[in-house]
Formats: sequence, structure tokens, C-alpha cells
Amino acid sequence: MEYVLIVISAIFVNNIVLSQFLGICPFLGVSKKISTGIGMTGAVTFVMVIATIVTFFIQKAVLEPFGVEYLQTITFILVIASLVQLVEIILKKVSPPLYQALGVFLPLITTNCAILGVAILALGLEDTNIVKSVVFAMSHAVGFGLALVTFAGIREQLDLMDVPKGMRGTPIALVVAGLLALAFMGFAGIV
Amino acid sequence: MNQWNNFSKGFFKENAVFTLLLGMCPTLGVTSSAFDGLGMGLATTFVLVMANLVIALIKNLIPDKVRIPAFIVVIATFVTIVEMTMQAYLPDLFESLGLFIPLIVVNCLVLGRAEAFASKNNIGSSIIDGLGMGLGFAMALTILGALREILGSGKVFGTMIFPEDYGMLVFVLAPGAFIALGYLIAFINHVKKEA
Amino acid sequence: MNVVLITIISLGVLGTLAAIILYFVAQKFKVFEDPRIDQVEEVLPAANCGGCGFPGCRAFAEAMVKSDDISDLNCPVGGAETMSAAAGILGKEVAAAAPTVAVVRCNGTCDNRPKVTNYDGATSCTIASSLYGGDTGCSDGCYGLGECVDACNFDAMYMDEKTGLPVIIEDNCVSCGACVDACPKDIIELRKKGPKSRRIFVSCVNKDKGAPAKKACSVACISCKKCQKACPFEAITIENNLAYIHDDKCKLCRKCVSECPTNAIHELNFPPKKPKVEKVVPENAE
Amino acid sequence: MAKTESTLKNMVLTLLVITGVAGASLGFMFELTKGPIEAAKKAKQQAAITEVVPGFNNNPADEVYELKSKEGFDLKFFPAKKDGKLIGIAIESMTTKGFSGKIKVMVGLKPDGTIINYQILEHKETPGLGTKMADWFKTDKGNQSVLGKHPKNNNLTVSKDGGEVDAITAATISSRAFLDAVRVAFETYNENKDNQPVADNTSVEEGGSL
Amino acid sequence: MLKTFSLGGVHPAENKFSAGKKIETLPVPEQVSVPIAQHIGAPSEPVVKKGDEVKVGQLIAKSTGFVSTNIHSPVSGKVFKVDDILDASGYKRKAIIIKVEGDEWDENINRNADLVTDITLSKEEIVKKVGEAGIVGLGGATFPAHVKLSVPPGKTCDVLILNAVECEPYLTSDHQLMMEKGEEIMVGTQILMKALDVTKAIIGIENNKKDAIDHMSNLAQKYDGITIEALKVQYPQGGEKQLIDACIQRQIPSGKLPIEVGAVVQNVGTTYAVYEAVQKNKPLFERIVTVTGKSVSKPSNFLTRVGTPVSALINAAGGLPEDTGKVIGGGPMMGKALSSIEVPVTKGSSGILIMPDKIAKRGTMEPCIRCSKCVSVCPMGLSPYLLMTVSDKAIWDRAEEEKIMDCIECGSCSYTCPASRPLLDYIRLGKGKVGNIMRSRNK
Amino acid sequence: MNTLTVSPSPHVHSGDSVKKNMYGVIIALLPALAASVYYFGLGALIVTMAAVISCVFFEWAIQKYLLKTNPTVLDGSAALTGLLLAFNMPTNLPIWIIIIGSLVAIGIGKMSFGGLGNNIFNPALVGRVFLLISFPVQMTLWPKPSENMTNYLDATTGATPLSVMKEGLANGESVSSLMAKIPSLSELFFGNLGGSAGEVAAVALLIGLVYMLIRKIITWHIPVSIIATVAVFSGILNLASPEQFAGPLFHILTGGLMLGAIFMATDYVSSPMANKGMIIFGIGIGVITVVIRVFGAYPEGVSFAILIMNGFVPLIDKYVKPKRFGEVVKTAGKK
Ligand SMILES: Cc1cc2nc3c(=O)[nH]c(=O)nc-3n(C[C@H](O)[C@H](O)[C@H](O)COP(=O)(O)O)c2cc1C
Ligand SMILES: Cc1cc2nc3c(=O)[nH]c(=O)nc-3n(C[C@H](O)[C@H](O)[C@H](O)COP(=O)(O)O)c2cc1C
Ligand SMILES: Cc1cc2nc3c(=O)[nH]c(=O)nc-3n(C[C@H](O)[C@H](O)[C@H](O)COP(=O)(O)O)c2cc1C
Ligand SMILES: Cc1cc2nc3c(=O)[nH]c(=O)nc-3n(C[C@H](O)[C@H](O)[C@H](O)CO)c2cc1C
Ligand code: SF4
Ligand code: SF4
Ligand code: SF4
Ligand code: SF4
Ligand code: FES
Repeated sequence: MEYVLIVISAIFVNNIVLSQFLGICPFLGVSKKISTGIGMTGAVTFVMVIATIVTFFIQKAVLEPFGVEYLQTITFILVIASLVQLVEIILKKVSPPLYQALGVFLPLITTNCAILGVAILALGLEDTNIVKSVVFAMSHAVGFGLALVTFAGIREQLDLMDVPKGMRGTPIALVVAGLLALAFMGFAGIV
Repeated sequence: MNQWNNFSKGFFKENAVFTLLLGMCPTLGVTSSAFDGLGMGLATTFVLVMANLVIALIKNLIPDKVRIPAFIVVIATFVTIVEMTMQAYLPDLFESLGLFIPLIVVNCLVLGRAEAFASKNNIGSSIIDGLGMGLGFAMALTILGALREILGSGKVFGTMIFPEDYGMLVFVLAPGAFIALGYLIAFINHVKKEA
Repeated sequence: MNVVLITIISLGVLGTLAAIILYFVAQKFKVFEDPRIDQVEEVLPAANCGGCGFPGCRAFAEAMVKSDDISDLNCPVGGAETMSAAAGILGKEVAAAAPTVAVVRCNGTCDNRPKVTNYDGATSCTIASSLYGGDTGCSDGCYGLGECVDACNFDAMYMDEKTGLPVIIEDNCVSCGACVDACPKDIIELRKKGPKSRRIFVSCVNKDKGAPAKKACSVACISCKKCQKACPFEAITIENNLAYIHDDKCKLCRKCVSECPTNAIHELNFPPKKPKVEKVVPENAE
Repeated sequence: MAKTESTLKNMVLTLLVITGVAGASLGFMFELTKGPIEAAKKAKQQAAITEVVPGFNNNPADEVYELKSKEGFDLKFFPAKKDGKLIGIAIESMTTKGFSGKIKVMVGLKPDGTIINYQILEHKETPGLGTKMADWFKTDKGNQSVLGKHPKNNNLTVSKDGGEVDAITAATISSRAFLDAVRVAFETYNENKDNQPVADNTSVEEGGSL
Repeated sequence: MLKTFSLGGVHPAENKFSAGKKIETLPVPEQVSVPIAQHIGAPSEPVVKKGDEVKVGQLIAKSTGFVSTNIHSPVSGKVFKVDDILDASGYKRKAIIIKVEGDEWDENINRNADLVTDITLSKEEIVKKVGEAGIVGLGGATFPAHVKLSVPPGKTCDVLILNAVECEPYLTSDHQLMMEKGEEIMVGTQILMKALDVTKAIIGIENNKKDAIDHMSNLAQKYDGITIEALKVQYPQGGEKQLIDACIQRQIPSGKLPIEVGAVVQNVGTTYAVYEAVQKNKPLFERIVTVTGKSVSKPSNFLTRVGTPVSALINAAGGLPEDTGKVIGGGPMMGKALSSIEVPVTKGSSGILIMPDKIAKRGTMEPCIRCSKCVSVCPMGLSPYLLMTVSDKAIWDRAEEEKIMDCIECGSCSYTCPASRPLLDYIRLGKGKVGNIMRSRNK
Repeated sequence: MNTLTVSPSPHVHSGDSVKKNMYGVIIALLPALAASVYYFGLGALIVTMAAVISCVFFEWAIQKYLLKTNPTVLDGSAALTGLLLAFNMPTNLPIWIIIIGSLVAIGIGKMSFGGLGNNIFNPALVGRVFLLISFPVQMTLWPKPSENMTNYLDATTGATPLSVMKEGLANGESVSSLMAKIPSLSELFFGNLGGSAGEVAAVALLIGLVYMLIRKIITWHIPVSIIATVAVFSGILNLASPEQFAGPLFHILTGGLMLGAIFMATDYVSSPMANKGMIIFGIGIGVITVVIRVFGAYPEGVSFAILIMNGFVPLIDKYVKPKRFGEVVKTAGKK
């Protein structure tokens, strides 16, 4: 039950983009087409889960025992940055098609605060353990994907419509994001 | 480049929020009041200036392959410094900015400037660039914060402008953040076109 | 132990680890991508207009890097300057393409060419062309529905409300050819810009014989061949009842212009003719 | 100055140096701010205690002790004494029934259990709705205020549930949660009244009788 | 419940003013202009030149390929010239112009009106005859009939469907033809069945022609394998894909021909022409044309020689009404607006519809309100609103993905759209572009 | 001779128009308007007038002064948005809030996207949810029916059946004891319950539905799929635990379900195009509605459910296409 609640909360109620304001840059940046949105979701899920696992161990094995929790930010981001680069280099060689699909998004992920944010938030869970953290990260990634793909769908549609000049591009995208967030507030209080 | 232009571009022409769309998370996440927006903006400015400074200083020493990790370490260091300082001397602000302080590290603005400007320019220009971009960012956040605060609760910087009963709560919440920024950008685009 | 020490050590170890791993992985999984593609892309105008025939500037850059002979590649927007810059990066030669500009070859204004039907379909020249030859007696001329104007990405065209014909703003035209492709009637042509932007061309595409052509439009080419006879350089040919001036042969002597009984030959950017001076314009005498 | 090459040695060296310098400066910063951070935390706690049980002249933070509530929360008790006499107790209470989970409240009780004052320490309620609890239950308007009320003598639940406290408009959930935190504080205090830690035996005896 | 096709469809006001009007033979005009491109496929090649004498039914232009056909002189007289004239396509195209002199027919033509029921020719001979006689589909598409009768190797045909639906409002030529030449159509059907080697033929007739259904049903009893299918009135039932779906519940897959599902569709007029060609040796040079319209004083069905100017028909029907806005070649849903009434009648002209100014005017276009009415009426299950948008924005790959090429151009979408959007205009544009793209890709 | 007009086919038109559809819906809403005036009196009229007038005004003003296009307010869509917005609000709402709601509905919900036909979200619901979140107090004070014929702002208020149920269940009461506190099902059907202006009389809304179906303004897919989904889903919950979850009829007859299913989810612009898509859309709305009502913080979830599903419409439209001709190669046999 607890896991179900984590999943529902992460996807709908506390959607990482629409209610927690994390990962807005890729949300706005790579949402012009559904296909790129799906690619980005794949890349984010991948990195988010791995990063959460690695940072979990760093926290438990290094930072806490030595009492240097204040190094959280710097170590986590270092790990994430290296991880992203690693994944990129390996993918490029090992699976060019996958790299074509995800690779272009990888550099963007380093500066996606959703990754670092989720890694930090996962540690703040009650009675946190590795499985819970992974479920947490995975659900947030799904929530990110849900918001991103829906949003990309809307933007693709808007491309076919006559949005007034002044609102075209970012402004209307933000308004749509706002209205999506407004709609998602209906889920408030489920968990 | 003319240093004044270098400085002022961050406010309008290349404003991080209004035109480059960088650093959107804090922009939306911490602007439920003008004060928080200002605080976040200044914290980011500090990191930006210092990071630009250091990176401009050491740019030639860093091999390309580890450029990004190295930059990130530099940035993260300053972020942690800000984090600790704020915790010590501005605990209330620290609390309301919450998670977004460590997230300055990944603010695309900071890394973006480091990559795009500081790693290519000299120290003086880099500092000025950082200051301009940072203050421009702070300005944007403050404006957005003030807008949301006044619409949401009738206050600016905590001072009552009109009775709270008339405030529209949405603007304090997530949807209002997006919507307010959307129209703010539309407005600024419009002004820019006229200018 | 001292916190500072722990800090330094843990960070140091982490950093070193990151560097070493990255190094070896990078070595092992090296993939080569020609860095010149980026460089070339940088000098291109980033208009992504497709005027070069490739889907966007990057594709063009790739093509430039890949092909040995780049003489038939041209970015019309950037022009010779861009091309030589790009060629410089690649150490290749470019044949300097003569700059061209779009011209509208129809002068069937509302006055010159009376309407015989009402068009009541969608505002699109191509749609109208699938229906018929147009609302006037000339079935080759301009529909005046402005599809070319919509196609132009460079604000180089507008529809003249009075004449109902498109007009090219030469200064803005980058000769991308989008309008040429858009027009269902091949009315627009890219012609050599000519010295001082001077150009002479037949502003008509009507392929009817003389009498019906004249009936449909008072300024139509009636294929009377007078211009052809007048041209000292054999620059004019007549095919399908229509005269055409070849811009590679035309020396801009302007003899044909005055010959044309319907004023179908247009000259652009010449100084107003002094009355009765029958001399070749000096700078064109080669 | 020439650009450094991407050789292994250079890469490792650079990162090592950078992280080393970063570590050194951070460690130094940490040492520097450790004190002030602690102080800031203390100051905050102190301010809260002062607000909810004013008038003491001991240092309640020194005499703090912890008790477990029925719900399993660890509550901190700060005895406030004036000249050695217990004048009240500040209890760091909490509840998880808030609209968005946990709410932490510092509740000040007179030794007999009457509510002196409270301060919200930590919460995630919705701004503009739940956040109103910071002042709502102190405001003397209608039946909003809980100050001066006694959890046993007064029915401290929201009027919707039959109690005598007006809930924050449109935030009944937060109101319930707040009152729940107050109840937790009072009940834990009340149950353990008889076996309070040794340090304060006497004082409890004196003021403890209802 | 009457059968009909399974998706979409509309039911515009029928307005069949000329229904029941006897077929009148239009007098031969003084001069005819016979375009050399009257059919789908390569234009024919003129075999006469200026000054040549020609007889009625004489070959004047010959087929230039498999998908092409012969053209025969509709009159006797002298070739005046071969020149470009404005025809129904709206463009100037080549035509053979003949000045009429006398009425001398080719001697091979059997001008006797008696019914000839015995089919003496073999399968192959029939197809050859149909090809030589210049017969094209008279249902509107003018596709050379012999091509359809040559079932490609590997495919089999098991049913012939006669298209007697005439689903277009106003038009009555097929209806009247069935009433007057039903017997001939039956024989024609037998000929086609023989040519296609099938034992089953279905004649699909919409239920608004009850007299024709009764008449044909009576006649069909005498002929083996021919059944009459009464169909619910629903436009575009006459579209062959829809007709096959309605009659035998088989759907032709996207981009495929009827033969894919074992069917061949011929119009009843075509069938009559086949009868005349095979039994009477008469090539196709005249046809029945309905002249009609709300303000037309004498709506009629005329037997007209190809090449007759439209104005001659209009005069015979009482002249051009004052309030004329549009003159349409064909029906109101699929017909083509003519830019001049001097254009000649061709093999494919099924009707001349004269529409008053008021009705002819299109409504002002409004934004699409996404009411999905166009989607629900599209007989091909397409999304016309989307096809229009992507065509307008030139997103061709999307248009192809959305199967723009499946559109049969029936116009149901434009007819229905409450926002008066010119959906089909843009879809046609898109079809043109996408078709070109697909063709150049296949090269 | 007359100049001939030339245009591509088809040359005839059904005569249907945007206006006819919009005014058709307005006519279909008249019974509900009558019912709400009958139950709430003056307030219902004031709120409706205010919303309609301000929506029409804002649309006109924005088109004229901001977008600088020709105002098209006469097409009736703005008036309809106003009417539906009003039908979603308590009948004692202060006029200034109504005006803000209209501005949000038209300005943000509709014109920012380019006006009629372009909006992704249902404008009236954008307005309503915006207000609900901004002014939770005013938006949840429901006047009691039949007691406030001439009162407007100071009407006596009461809870809607849904909030009685929600509060009660939250406090551990059982469904059966709560059902006794709310009007009977037949009263719910004829509208004697607290609620927003337009949602009170199910029967009036059903009359509107029948009218719209007959005039072919809408098809059955969306309303039926929503109502059926709610019935099934709440039925299952009810069967599983009758004292914890109210039954299907309660859910169908209370709150804005009927109004939403019949008039708001069916909004052309913000609903899917293909029939299959409409059914998916309806099921989505039904499920989300029940989830919010039963598990969420809000007693009522129809508005949110419709808005959420509005967001998914582009995806639905992209991946759920109408059934294409020729997809099934052989359908020989029956039918
Ligand atoms: C996004 C959102 C945030 C909310 N935040 C709170 C909150 O912080 N505290 C609260 O008590 N109710 C909050 N509510 C309202 C509750 O859902 C619930 O409607 C309310 O508590 C019922 O109280 P009432 O009976 O006073 O209206 C929120 C609702 C939503 C939709
Ligand atoms: C929308 C549409 C409607 C049609 N309506 C008819 C019709 O009413 N009668 C008819 O004979 N052909 C009609 N056709 C033409 C038929 O599809 C088909 O071409 C014809 O029946 C084949 O016979 P034919 O080659 O003998 O003309 C229609 C075509 C389309 C696309
Ligand atoms: C390019 C083209 C090729 C065709 N090829 C054949 C063919 O090989 N066999 C055949 O029976 N019909 C063929 N047809 C005829 C069509 O099936 C159809 O009868 C004709 O297009 C008229 O139908 P419609 O009026 O419904 O459009 C072809 C049509 C076209 C346009
Ligand atoms: C059946 C139908 C239902 C409608 N429902 C709504 C609605 O719920 N909200 C609204 O603002 N407009 C509604 N409209 C009006 C119109 O479609 C709406 O204003 C557009 O969304 C504006 O672009 C409806 C129109 C029709 C035809
Ligand atoms: S006028 Fe034609 S050629 Fe010139 S820029 Fe415009 S589209 Fe290109
Ligand atoms: S030149 Fe061609 S495209 Fe331009 S308006 Fe004329 S017909 Fe249309
Ligand atoms: S014209 Fe094409 S898109 Fe329109 S209804 Fe007919 S088949 Fe469908
Ligand atoms: S019928 Fe017209 S308004 Fe309706 S969806 Fe189709 S194009 Fe849009
Ligand atoms: S600031 Fe959060 S992703 Fe850029």
C-alpha cells in the first residue's frame, strides 16, 4: 500500500513538473514534439533511477558515516554529471540507434534539476531504503513523462492552430502548463 | 565588447528568464513572494559571479574532457557556501527556498554562462557578465514574485496593498506561477517589439 | 579527525575516480564525428529555409563536408561570402555563383486584363489552378491569390492591392526560390541580378497565339518576333508563342524594350531613358 | 596560455586539484558556519519557546527531555521556569493529519494544561489556506482562538465535528490537524505528568494539580 | 433495412427536377469541338487534319497507350481546324473542330433500333471491341472501359456491379436511361459478364428511383445471374468503393483497386454504350446529358453528340436563367464549375446544372470548431479537418500518414462543415502534392 | 451575360452553421435555466446575466483591442461560455468574482489560444476551477434551494449532498446514515438540492440532452460513456463496501455530473474527434471524477476530470483515429 501511495503521489498528486517545479527546462525545451518527449522521458527515467541508486549509497556509505552531509550537493552533482557523460559515451558506441533516440537529450539531463532533486528528495522519505528510493525515482520519472508527453501533444496541436502572434511560443506553452497544473490540482488530497 | 552592454544585456536583451528560458525551476518554484524571489536571485547572482570568476581564471588549465565536471565542482562549491551561509544567517529565507538552494547547481543559467561566456572570456568581462546576468535573473524573479504576491494575496514584499480577501490564491500556487510567467513573457515580448 | 581533511579526501577521491573512469571509457568508446560539420554550420545563416535543396542548414553542412566537389552546392541565402567562408574551412574551392533575384513575369493587372469569371474558392493559387486557368481570359497569368507571398520567409514580397500582382522587394530577396516553387504557374523566375541590379525580361508567360493573347490581356506577349529581330546578341528565343530573354546572353542593351508593341518587355533599375539616345549603355559594352 | 591537453595525467590532476581546493574551502566554510548554524537553530527554538511560554528565566533548552506520545511521536518538552518554579511547558508536538502530511507545532501549556500560546514550526500546507493556521487560532474573533482554553474543559475540535473551534475557512483539514497536534501535546503531557523526569519533580508537584 | 455503405455519408436535398422527363434527341449543332483528352490517361492522337471530310462514327483520334482510348467523330462534315480551345477543364487544350455538313454515318454502324440479344463475340473480342469503340466510364471518372475489363493476371473477378445509383442530387440521366433502355442494359450486362467471366451481376439502385427498381427487377427475371439491389439513399453511394461495400460488404483496402476484392464496377450508361458497341458496332460519340437547375424552365434529359457546346443544351432547356451564378458540369457535389458556357460536351458529361447566384455563393469561412461532423460524414473514415490543416501548413508527411490519398473527393465534408470551411479544396491541394512526393519517391 | 462564378466542388452546402450549433446548445440549456430560477430565484438570474454579459464583453473587447480582428461575438460561443460558467457557480456569488471568472474563461481559456476553435481546455471550466482554487470560501457556499427567492448575496447557505457525504465519511459516519441527511433520490432528480445554478435539476438537463441529440448537435458517445463509467465504477465500490462508498445513483444525480457530461465534456473544441476517442475521453472523465470524489480532497471532481482529459485530447486525437474504410479487409457475412 505504501508503495502504491508513493506511485500515485509522485505521478498525479505531487507531479514533479506540475506541482514541484522541477525539471521545467526540459519540460519547456524538448516538448515540441511527442517523439522527442518520449525520448527525453526514456533518458530521464534511466538516469534518474541510476542516479538515485548511486547517490543513495554515497549518502549511506560515505557522507553519513563521516559526518559530512553538507557535501551532499557537490558529491551528488559530480556523480550525476559523470554518470551522464558515461552513459552518453557508452551509448554512442554500444547502441547507436538508442543513442540517436536518447543521446541528444543526455547533455541536457546534467542540468535537469529533477534528477538531483529526486535524488535528494528520495533520501528524505520516511524509513527510506533502496527499494523505496528506486520506486520513488521511477514514479517521478513516470510523472515527468506523463506531464511531458501530454504537454508535447498539446504543443503539437497548437502548432496546427492559430495562436495569436503575441502568445505564440513560450507564453502559450507556459499558460498551457499552468492550466494543466490547474487541472491536476483536482488530485489534491488523494494521498 | 563594451562593458556596459555586457552588463546590461542580462536585464533585457538576454534576460535569462524572459528570453533565454534558463533556470525556470527556481523562477517558478520560489516566486510566491517578491522577497523569496529576490533572495533566490541574489543567491544565484553570487554563485554566478564567483563561478564565472573562478572559471575564467582557470579555464586554460582544464582539459576538455573534464571541463563539465570541473565546472560543476566549482559551481557546487559556491552553492554549498551559499547554502551554509544562508542557513547560518538567514534561516527563515533558507527554509522557504528549501530544495531550490542546492538546485542552483543545476540551474542551467549558471552552467550555461560558465560554458558560453566565462570559458571564453577574460576575468573582468566574466565577472561583469555574471553580475549582469545574475542581477537580471534576480530582477526577473523579483518582478514575478511581486506580481504573484500582489495577485495572490494583495501584498508586495509583505505589505498589504489591497485586502487579502480579494487575492486570487491560484497565483500563490503552481498553476498561477506558470500562468503569470506566461503573460509576463508575452508582455515583455510585446514591449520589446515596440521598442 | 578533522572535517576539513575528510572533506578534502572524499572529494578528491571522488573527483579522481570520476576522471579516471571517464578517461578510460572515453578511450574505449571513441566515436569520430567530423568537427568540421559544426564549424561549417556555424558560418551558415541558420535560416533553415531549404533554398539549398537540403532539409536545413545542418544537413547542408554535412553535405559540404562529405562531398569532394562542392561546386554544385550553393547556399542562396548566404551567397558567395558564406560559401567562400565555408569553403575556407574545408579548404575547397567554390565557383562563385552569380547572384540572382526573383522577378515576376506577369503584368496582367486588373486594368490590363479584364475579369471574365468570379473565383469563389479557397485563397490559394494552387487550388485555383486545379480548377481552371484563372478568372481572366489569360489562362497562364497570375491568379493574384498570393501563394508566393506566403511562401517567402524573408519579407521580400507583397501583393500590390491595386494591380493584384505580387511585387518583389529586391533588397530583401535572398533568392531562395521558395516563391518559384510555390507558384503553380511558373510566373516567378530567379534571374541574374545584373550589374547595378539592372535586368531586362519579358513580363508575360502567356502561351496563346497573338490574337487571343492580346484579347485576354493588353500587355501580353503576342509573339510578333520584333524583339527577336531587334536583339543584336541573339539573346531572345520564341517558343510556344512566347518570347524569352536568356540572361546569360542579354547584354542589357535595351533595344528590344522599345520594340515591343505591347510593352511586355520590362527593364528594371535603369536610369530614365534620355529621349532618342540610340547607344549601347556604356558599362555593358564589354 | 596554451590549453591543457586531455591526457589521463592532466585530467586526474586537474580534477584532483579542483576537488581538493573545493574540499578545503568547503571544509573551512563548514567550520566557520557550524557555530552560527547551530546558533541560528537554537535561536529559533528559543524564540518559539519564548513566544509560547513567556516569562521564564531558566534555559528551557538545557532541561529538555523527550517523551513518546501514544501515536509514537517523539515529543520534546521544554520546561519553562521562573526562579526555579515551573511556569509552563513548551512542547514540540506534531501530527501527520495535515493536508500535506506532517505539521510540527510548538505548544505552550500552563502546568495545569491550559494553552498559553502556540507556534507553527514546520508544515507543508497550502499557502493561503493551511498556512493561515499560523495566526488563525490566536485571533480573537468568533470562536477561532484556542488561547486560554483547556483541552479537557473545552471541546477543542472544529465546529463541523461538533467542537467549539471555528475552522479556518476552506481549510478544515489543516484545522483538524492543528487541533490534533495540540491534543497530542496535551495528552502526552497529561499522561506523563506523574512521572516527569527527576529534574523538575518539585515544580510539577506544585503547579500540577488541576 | 435497406443496405448502404458502412461509414459516413450525407443526404443532400435530391432536387431531381428532370426525373421522368423523356430522353429527347438534341439537334446536331453547326459545329462541334471534340477535345482529344476526354478520359483519364494519355490524350489521344488526332488522325485527321484540317480540311478532312469525316463521317459520323469515324475514327478521328486514336489511342496512345493501354490507358487511353479512341475518339470518333460525332458528326459528319469537314475538319475546320485542330486547335487549342477552352474546355471543361478550365484550360485551353487541343480539340478537333468540325463543321457539320449533312448526316452521313459510318456504314458499319447498325442504326436499327431492334434489340439484339445474342452475344456472338468471344470474351477477348468483346474487350477489343470496347477498346476500339472508345468507351470510357460514363459515371464521371471517364476511365477507359477496356482496361477495367482486362482483369490483371493473378487477380480474379467474381462479381460485376452495375452502378445505377446516381447519388448526385439533380442528375437523372442514368435513371431515365434505365427506364427507356432497360432491356439493352440487361444485354449489355450479359456482355460484360461474359467479358469478365463472371456469373453474377448486381445492379445497385438507390431507393429514390422506385420505378427503375421495379422496371429493372422485372426485366432481370429473364436474365441469368442479374440481381437488383435497392439501396438506402445516401451520398456518395455511387463511389465505387462505397457501392461495393453496400452491395457485397467488401471493403477495398487503401490504395487498391476494386479487383482486389473481386469486383468490377461499371456505370449503367457505360453498359448501354458497351451494348451499342458490341451489338450495333456503334462507337461512343453521344450520351445522355441532364440539363437542370432550380430556375431552369425546362429541365430535360438530352441525347447529345460529344462536342456540342454547353450553350446549345442550355438553350434547348429554356435558356440561361437571369439569376444564374454557376454553371456546373456534372452534379452539385462532384461536378466542375464551368468558366464559360461555350465549352463542349464530352464523353464524361453527365449533366449540366445551372445554379442561382444565391445558392452558388459559398459561406464565409470560420475557424474550425472541431465539431467532428466532417469526420463522421467522411465515407473513407478520414479526418478532413486535419487534412485541411496539414495541407494548408504544407506538412506533407503528416498528410500522407493521415491517408490523404484515400480521399475520394466526394465533398461530403465541405458540404457538412458548419464553419463553411473549404475542406475539400485544401485536401485536393494536399493530394496533388503528396501524390507527387510519393511518385518521385517511387522512382 | 452574367459573369459565372467558379469554385471547386461541392457546390451545395448543408446550411449548418456555427451559430446554429451554439444557439442550439443555448436553447437546450433553457430548461435548466428555468429550473434554477425556480429553485434559486433572483440569484440565479443575476449570476447568469452577469456571466453572460461579461463573457461577451471580454470577447468583444479582446478581439477588437488586443487581437485587432473583427469581433465575432455574435456566433454565440462566448454567450454559451458565460452561461455554462454561471451554471457552475453558486447563485450567491459576488459579481466581482463572476467578472474575474469570465475574464479568466475568455481571456486565458479561450482568446490566448486564438479564440473559437483553438482552445485546448474548456474555457468555462478554466474559469470555474480558477475561481474554485482562488476563492475557495465563496465558491463553496451553496444557497439552499427554495428559500432564497429574492435574496442574493445574503442567502442562507447549506452544504451540497456531495460535501455532506464527503465530510460525513471523513468523520467515520456510514453511507446509510448520511443518505438520510440529504434529499431523496427523486428530489435529486427534480432538482431540490443545494448546488450550483445549472446542476440542480437532472431532469431539465436530460431534456436538453434529448434536444441536442435530436438536432444532431452532439452525439451520444461522450455523455453516455461518462455516465456509464461513473455508474459502473461507483457501483463496484459500493458493492465492495456499501457503508463506505455511496451508490451509483447518488453519484449520477448529484453535483455537476449531468451538467458536465451533457454540456461541458461535449464541447466540440476541447473533446476528441473520433467516436472511439470520445468514448475513451468519457471513460477517463468518469474514472477521474469518481476517484476525486471518493479519495480526493474535493467533494466534486467533474470539472477537474474534464479539464484533465482536455489535456489528453491531442494525444487521443493523434493515436485514436476514426475507423478507416478498408481497414478490415473483409467484413463479409452479417450486418
Ligand atoms: C490544491 C489544494 C490545496 C488545499 N490545501 C489545503 C490545506 O492546506 N489545508 C486544508 O485544510 N485544506 C486544503 N484544501 C482544501 C481541502 O481539500 C478541503 O476542501 C477542505 O479542507 C475542506 O474544508 P472546508 O469544509 O472548510 O471547505 C486544499 C485543496 C486543494 C485543492
Ligand atoms: C463520390 C463519388 C460519387 C460517384 N457517384 C456515382 C454515381 O452516382 N453514379 C455512377 O455511375 N458513378 C458514380 N461515381 C463513379 C464511380 O465511382 C465509378 O467510377 C463508376 O461507377 C465506374 O463505372 P464507369 O467506369 O462505368 O463510369 C462516383 C464516384 C465518386 C468518387
Ligand atoms: C491510375 C488508375 C489506374 C487504374 N487501373 C485500373 C486497373 O488496372 N484495372 C481496373 O479495373 N481499374 C483501374 N482503374 C479504374 C478505377 O478502379 C476506377 O474504376 C476509376 O478510377 C473510376 O472510378 P471512380 O469514378 O469511382 O473514381 C484505374 C484508375 C486509375 C485512376
Ligand atoms: C455542445 C457544445 C458544448 C459546449 N460546451 C462548452 C463549455 O462547456 N464551455 C465553454 O466554455 N463553451 C462551450 N461551448 C461553446 C464553445 O464551443 C466554446 O466556447 C469554445 O470552446 C470556445 O472556443 C460548447 C459548445 C457546444 C456546441
Ligand atoms: S522573393 Fe522568392 S526568391 Fe526572394 S526571398 Fe522571397 S521567396 Fe525567396
Ligand atoms: S505569382 Fe503565382 S503564386 Fe504568386 S500570386 Fe501569382 S499565381 Fe499566385
Ligand atoms: S472529400 Fe475526402 S475527406 Fe471529404 S468526406 Fe469525401 S472522402 Fe472524406
Ligand atoms: S466539420 Fe468543419 S468545423 Fe467541424 S470539425 Fe470539420 S472542419 Fe471543423
Ligand atoms: S532550472 Fe530546473 S531544469 Fe532548468
